[in-house]
Amino acid sequence: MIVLRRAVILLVTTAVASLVVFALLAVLPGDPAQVALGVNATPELLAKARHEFGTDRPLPVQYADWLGGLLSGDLGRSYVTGEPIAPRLLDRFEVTLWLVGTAMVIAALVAVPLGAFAAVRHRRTSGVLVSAASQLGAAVPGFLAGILLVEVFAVHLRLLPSGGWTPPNADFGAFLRGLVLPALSLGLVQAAVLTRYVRSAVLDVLRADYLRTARAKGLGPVRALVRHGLRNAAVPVVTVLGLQLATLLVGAVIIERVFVVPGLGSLLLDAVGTRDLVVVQDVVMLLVVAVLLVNFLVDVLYAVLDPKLRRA
Amino acid sequence: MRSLVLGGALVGLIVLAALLSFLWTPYDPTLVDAALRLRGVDWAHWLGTDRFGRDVASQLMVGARTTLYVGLVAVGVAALVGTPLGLLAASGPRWLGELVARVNDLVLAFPALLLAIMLGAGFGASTGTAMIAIGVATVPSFARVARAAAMQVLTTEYVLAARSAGRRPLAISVRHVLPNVAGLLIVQSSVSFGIAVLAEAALSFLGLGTQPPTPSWGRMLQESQELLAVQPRLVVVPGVAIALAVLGFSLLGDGLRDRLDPRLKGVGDAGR
Amino acid sequence: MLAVDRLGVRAGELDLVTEVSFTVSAGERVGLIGESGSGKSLTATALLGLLPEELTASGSVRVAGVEHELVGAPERLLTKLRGSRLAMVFQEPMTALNPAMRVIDQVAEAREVHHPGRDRVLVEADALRLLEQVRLPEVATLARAYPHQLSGGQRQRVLLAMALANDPDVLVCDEPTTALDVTVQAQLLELILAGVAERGAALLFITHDLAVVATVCERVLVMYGGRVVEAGPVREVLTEPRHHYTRGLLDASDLESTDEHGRLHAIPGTVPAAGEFPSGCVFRTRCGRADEQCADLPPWTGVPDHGHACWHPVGGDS
Amino acid sequence: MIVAEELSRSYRRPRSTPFGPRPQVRALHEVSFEVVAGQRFGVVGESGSGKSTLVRLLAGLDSPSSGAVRFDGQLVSGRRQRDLDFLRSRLQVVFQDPMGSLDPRMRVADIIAEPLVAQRIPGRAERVAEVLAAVGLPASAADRYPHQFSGGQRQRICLARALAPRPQVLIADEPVSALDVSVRAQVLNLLSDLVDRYSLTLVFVSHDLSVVRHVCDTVAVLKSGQLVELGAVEQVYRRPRHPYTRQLVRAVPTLRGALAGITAADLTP
Amino acid sequence: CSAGSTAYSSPSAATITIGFSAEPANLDFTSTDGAAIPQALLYNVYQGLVRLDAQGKVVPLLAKSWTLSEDRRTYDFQLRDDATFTNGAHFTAEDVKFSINRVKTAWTVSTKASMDVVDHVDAVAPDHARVVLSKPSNNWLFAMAGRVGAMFTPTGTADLRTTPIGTGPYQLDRFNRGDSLVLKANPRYWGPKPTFGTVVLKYFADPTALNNALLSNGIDVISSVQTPDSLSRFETDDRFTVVQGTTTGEVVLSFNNARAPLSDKRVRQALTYAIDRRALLATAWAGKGLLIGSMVPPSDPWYEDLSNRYPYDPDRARELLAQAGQPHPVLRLRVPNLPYAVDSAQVIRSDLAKVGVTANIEELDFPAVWLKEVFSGHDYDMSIVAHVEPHDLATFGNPNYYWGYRNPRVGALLAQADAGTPEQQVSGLRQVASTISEDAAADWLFLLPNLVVAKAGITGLARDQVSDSFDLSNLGRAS
Ligand SMILES: Nc1ncnc2c1ncn2[C@@H]1O[C@H](COP(=O)(O)OP(=O)(O)OP(=O)(O)O)[C@@H](O)[C@H]1O
Ligand SMILES: Nc1ncnc2c1ncn2[C@@H]1O[C@H](COP(=O)(O)OP(=O)(O)OP(=O)(O)O)[C@@H](O)[C@H]1O
Ligand SMILES: [Mg+2]
Ligand SMILES: [Mg+2]
Repeated sequence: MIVLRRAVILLVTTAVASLVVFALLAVLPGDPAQVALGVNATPELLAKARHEFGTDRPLPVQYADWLGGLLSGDLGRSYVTGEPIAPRLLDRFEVTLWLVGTAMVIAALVAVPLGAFAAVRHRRTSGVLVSAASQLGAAVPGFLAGILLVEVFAVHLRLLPSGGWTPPNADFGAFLRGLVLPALSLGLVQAAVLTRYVRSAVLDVLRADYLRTARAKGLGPVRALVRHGLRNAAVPVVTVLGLQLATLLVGAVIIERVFVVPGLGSLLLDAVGTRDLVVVQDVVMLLVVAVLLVNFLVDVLYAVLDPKLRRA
Repeated sequence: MRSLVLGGALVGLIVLAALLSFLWTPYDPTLVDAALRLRGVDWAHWLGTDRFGRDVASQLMVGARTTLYVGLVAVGVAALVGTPLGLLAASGPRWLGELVARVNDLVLAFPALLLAIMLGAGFGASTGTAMIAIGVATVPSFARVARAAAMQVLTTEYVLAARSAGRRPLAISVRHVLPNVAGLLIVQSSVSFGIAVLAEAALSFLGLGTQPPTPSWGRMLQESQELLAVQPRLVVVPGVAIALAVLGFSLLGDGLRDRLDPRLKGVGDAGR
Repeated sequence: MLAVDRLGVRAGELDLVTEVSFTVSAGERVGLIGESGSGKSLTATALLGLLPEELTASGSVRVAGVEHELVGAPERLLTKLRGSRLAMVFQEPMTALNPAMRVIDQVAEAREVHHPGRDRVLVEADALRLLEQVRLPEVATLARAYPHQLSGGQRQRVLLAMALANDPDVLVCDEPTTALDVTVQAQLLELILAGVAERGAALLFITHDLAVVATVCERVLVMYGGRVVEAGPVREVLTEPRHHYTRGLLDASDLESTDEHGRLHAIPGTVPAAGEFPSGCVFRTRCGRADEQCADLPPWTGVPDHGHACWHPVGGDS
Repeated sequence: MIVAEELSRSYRRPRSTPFGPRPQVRALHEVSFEVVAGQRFGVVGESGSGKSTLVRLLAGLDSPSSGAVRFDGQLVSGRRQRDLDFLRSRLQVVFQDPMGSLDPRMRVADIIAEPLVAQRIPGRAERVAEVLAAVGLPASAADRYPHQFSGGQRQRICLARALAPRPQVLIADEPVSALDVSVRAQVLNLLSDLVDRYSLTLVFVSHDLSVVRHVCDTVAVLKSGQLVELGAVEQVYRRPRHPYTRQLVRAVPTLRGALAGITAADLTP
Repeated sequence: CSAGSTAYSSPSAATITIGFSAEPANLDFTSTDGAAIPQALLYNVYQGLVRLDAQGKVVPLLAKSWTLSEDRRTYDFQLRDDATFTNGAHFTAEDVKFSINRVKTAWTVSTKASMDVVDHVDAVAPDHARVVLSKPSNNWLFAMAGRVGAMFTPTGTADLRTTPIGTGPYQLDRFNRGDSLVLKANPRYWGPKPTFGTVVLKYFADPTALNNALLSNGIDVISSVQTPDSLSRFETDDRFTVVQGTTTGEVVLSFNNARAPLSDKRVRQALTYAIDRRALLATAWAGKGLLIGSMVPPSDPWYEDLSNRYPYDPDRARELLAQAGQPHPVLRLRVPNLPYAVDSAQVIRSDLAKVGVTANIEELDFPAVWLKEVFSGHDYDMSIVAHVEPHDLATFGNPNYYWGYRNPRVGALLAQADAGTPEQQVSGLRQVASTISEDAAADWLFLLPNLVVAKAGITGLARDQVSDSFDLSNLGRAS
């Protein structure tokens, strides 16, 4: 029932989102035909192009056409390339997923131990230093981190490429090398943010009665924290992770640009620039669905982590 | 406490710089002078000049204005829209709560950046469009925090007591719920403020924010990005300013949270 | 079995518990009573070395058969002793159990910690047996439940099962029944008593309910303002209290005796906040009998386990 | 004065299985009784037996699933909040948790004045001073915040607030359960005094039969939402008829009993 | 997955990677505007009958030679007989006929207009094509050297957006959208084999990323440095060679001649006096580039240095404004959101402020909004755009063009120049250039420089960029 309800909510939200997206794009000034044809496009040519694109039809028809396509799995054709959008969208999405996924893994790998450390040592200098560093790290704009990383590791040390993307199946080594810097720029800033949440979650857990119970059983402080604390601390942390993941899916644009990564964000930016409206609509829908899915996953994870939320 | 002081000092410094810039800046921050371009740090130009020969220190001061302005308006609007929405969702009928939650989901899922791009493409990128995009994106976090906190307050016995005293729902919202969620909302504001500063910088970096010649820290970064190797100062100065502003707001938020935590407050002056 | 000498707990400059001394021998049941804020829980947690990190303990706590002094003992030693020789049941059944772990696993863990490497099946069987011992109803299903699926009384039983898991020599119960209904409380008290009797354990039972302490314990310590103000056999202390605080508590808890206006006897005033107790006799600000002499710290009269600290004891000087 | 007619209230719990029905909890089931003016009516029962639910229904803070509540012949149940003004001024409630029922961000004076403000009763300042004095709090208390008081003092503030609009009926939901024995005595004394002085009708809810016995003249015993016994308090206490009541009476440890040799085993059935 | 590339795979001797800033939207320049497609494909994949040489002169390509009739209307082209399309089709006069006619029928971009003058095409013999114009036109032959002159085969136009089929030295290997375009040598190519078997054209939306790619060894050549301030990094590093030349890109401060107050010549002149173009060039383009003063780059034979027609003279500017009765005009400077335009706009705003003119900068989303508002809608006072197309001087003869410039004399001169002999063309266009300069029809801020940076040892890079193409065929590596 809950799954069903969720699915219905997901569907309705997506439908509303599609309408919102379409409406917003409809009022976006700029004519795709004119952009495609460029300067000195004659009225006849423009009309021809509009007809070809289908942008001369009434908006409801266009919307119905697009939505109908979506429902039958047809994402339409790009105005600019004339090609079907779906394969390209998936390619770009894959790139973004790699990037964001790696960044989140980096963030979690850095933040969980550091945050726990800062919480356990919150009265000692080392703990205070870690939390101060995380405060500072969270304040650095991601793109600045990206620019600096490129300057150091690519331009000066020439250890890693300054940008570009190689698909993993083409050359895995090159893929990894290309992934390091953008994933780090995204991941480190997120790690700093996450560290603060992990710290406060672990601090809460450290004060919890059940941790004292665990200690009273004869568990050492570290063992008690690991066996009883972390799982409970995970609930608020998962919320933040979910939010971060959602934000990054959408927000990796700048990093994609700094590192010339052909992800979803740069596709979106280009498509808006060229008024490739169907592509824009599809990208946004994909993002909306992805974000809603992430939320859904977070809910599922909650239930896994917190038996109180498991209603079975 | 320490974070309150440190955060307050940082934010205060920025506010001061912004206020002072209305009255005085070392130079006109928009005055282009080819003869002065890319001057290093000296007595005349404390932070040197940029590609256009404009005084960096003056730009920094006026840029603080933009930063604060965007933050204030975006967060202010988000708080003004999000808070009543959250309160309504908490105290109103169930379907309303559900609706607000779903709309929240939607706004969260809708790329704020896209909104900025579209607004920029549609109405011309400006501080205003950046502000709206950031503000809209910030509404859900306020609505959510307000709703969760209000739901908690509404289950307390003092709300029950107020009802039995004869208070109407609206009066309860205003007299009991709002004051008791205000602390959290203030913290939320300061956190959002930091996020807004970063967002404005990012949008300006993409050319979707503040328009020239108005200085903005993000724009300063963007305009001098290519000079990182040649004149790192031009990147470092606005970069550090942004980081300090965000840090300041987040410290202030932490400090306020501690300050407004009744548990911490209670210990100090209990029993008198 | 347990010997506590001049135990103190400080928060920075503030004395929260001062010079608490008592002993509990094997099989003995000692109660610790006092109003809220008198320092009972701090004393108990200090025994196990589980004070929050901002507090520091001083003085001496010794357990029979352990060379080392427990106050300031290395964490490793304490870890070894906790759960095996010293066990504790906490007040709040709602929060004292890990919400994300099945009940049986939490009980099993208590055994596993001190019997590492035992067969998982055996450990679970032990845990089930323990849960049966504390008479958890429908053990077969409830053992696999999560804490939130249990009632308060059931949770408290689980906590007791965990505390009894390794047949501790010393069991400390910090208000284990305060949050429970009277009927459930009665059952739980019986279980605790049965548990310690079976194991010959020393019991330190903390409560603010005089009736409960009278039901459970043989000896009692009365605490106020972080100090033990009176100690002795239950019957004696609760029938012929020497300290005016004990007297006040007794009168106030008796709902059947009233004064001439049909009013209950109440101790005037309220318990001061930590650090605001007066110097000298801690009770003198609320004591009808207080005079200038009470500004000096009253000496302990009697033996450590039986005596009082009052300049003007009830029923004249001893 | 107050009449409960076959009061029932059930709550819906969230579903436990994905497609199953939403289970209903019968918090109160067909409870009927009458409280006459001047009576001290006690309600006892274990945790979850429906005591607080009953209080909310009597005070018109919640609507019954079925049945009715009448106050002085007027229907309380099923009315809209704004039509309950007649009740608000004449019936007041004191809640269990003395901290939780005080808004931490309001000054004591504002807290006490709240019913006066809500019901537009004039002469606030004087009335606040009056009731503060009546519950034995200094006038200076008015400017302070709840967290600056001890538990017993907070319960006095709650009492002051309840008394402010000069009610005829006072409902107290476990007013001393959260307090120490010593403070409990103070508050119970005060409550008795006030009931006498203002000739209040008292509905007193508690899980502790001995407290009810001390305060009330009539007692109703609730178990799992049902009224299992109703009668004069002494009679119920001494000769409980329902097995549950018997169990309840028996399980209460008493000092006298303990000293007389009653052990823990004797308390349990 | 196909979004990806060979980027950064170890550069082999037979491969060269060149960084560009603008990515083609697709590969069909017959239906999609923009410089990126011909830049990649013209002369490399597609070839025309003629081409522009390094000096901008029209020289033979698929045509071995040609003759022009007395009345300057009939061109007879002798075609190569050894050229083949990459789909195997042989290049013949039929293809010439097909291609030129196709411009009229199938092309949708504006440049197709340059074929309007063609009356008809005859395939006289497989190696002989005749083109008859409806009136004499010098511009036509010039246009034939550009994208409209590209030769297609009827069997090779099925999917121009993804599958270009031409006769050039290279053919498409892969197009990794968002990343790169990979060309490989055409095995059937009629001409000399290019040095590099594979050319990767890699696209960087961000100019700094483009620089970094070369600095970090990710690419071999930067086709055009967009951040001239960073050029010093390459100039001082002997790992790199820097080529500096000219382009056909005039950065123009356009005036809306059709609307007050800029319809007043004095106001336009005043603005032109008020702007310190030397300083502007120094600020906006690090001093690289050339001050030109009119719409003609030095690679055109009719080039004259007119940059001193309106020297920087703020006093004169104020005077003129006063004379025009517009001492403090407020103008909308609506510029595309492109770095050069925004940078220049800031300098101009500052310069104009000094003479009492308020210029309010508005950044418009480029191309969509700029095209709609400024270019088509003529809703602006001033704008800044680089006009990169060759021979775009002619736009001043079009009164409907967005400058709103109407001068019948200019129209007449342009027509005569088109129809006349080469000498007449040169003198006619010189007059046009000086007339519009005199009229201050716009303010020609500067000519974009051609700034190419390559790894040391890479040869064959054109100094001046004279055509739409980035010619890959001459690239080599010094051994
Ligand atoms: N971590 C701490 N820091 C400072 N003061 C503390 C701390 N913990 C407890 N106290 C103070 O020490 C005093 C004794 O606390 P304790 O918890 O031992 O009381 P208690 O007798 O157990 O009361 P209760 O019956 O309410 O549990 C109280 O006044 C309390 O405020
Ligand atoms: N809002 C609610 N939603 C669902 N169930 C509820 C709600 N309020 C009370 N209940 C359930 O109704 C039953 C009676 O609750 P009520 O609070 O009236 O009991 P009580 O006798 O006051 O208990 P306590 O002594 O713990 O306060 C309990 O099982 C409780 O879980
Ligand atoms: Mg305690
Ligand atoms: Mg209740």
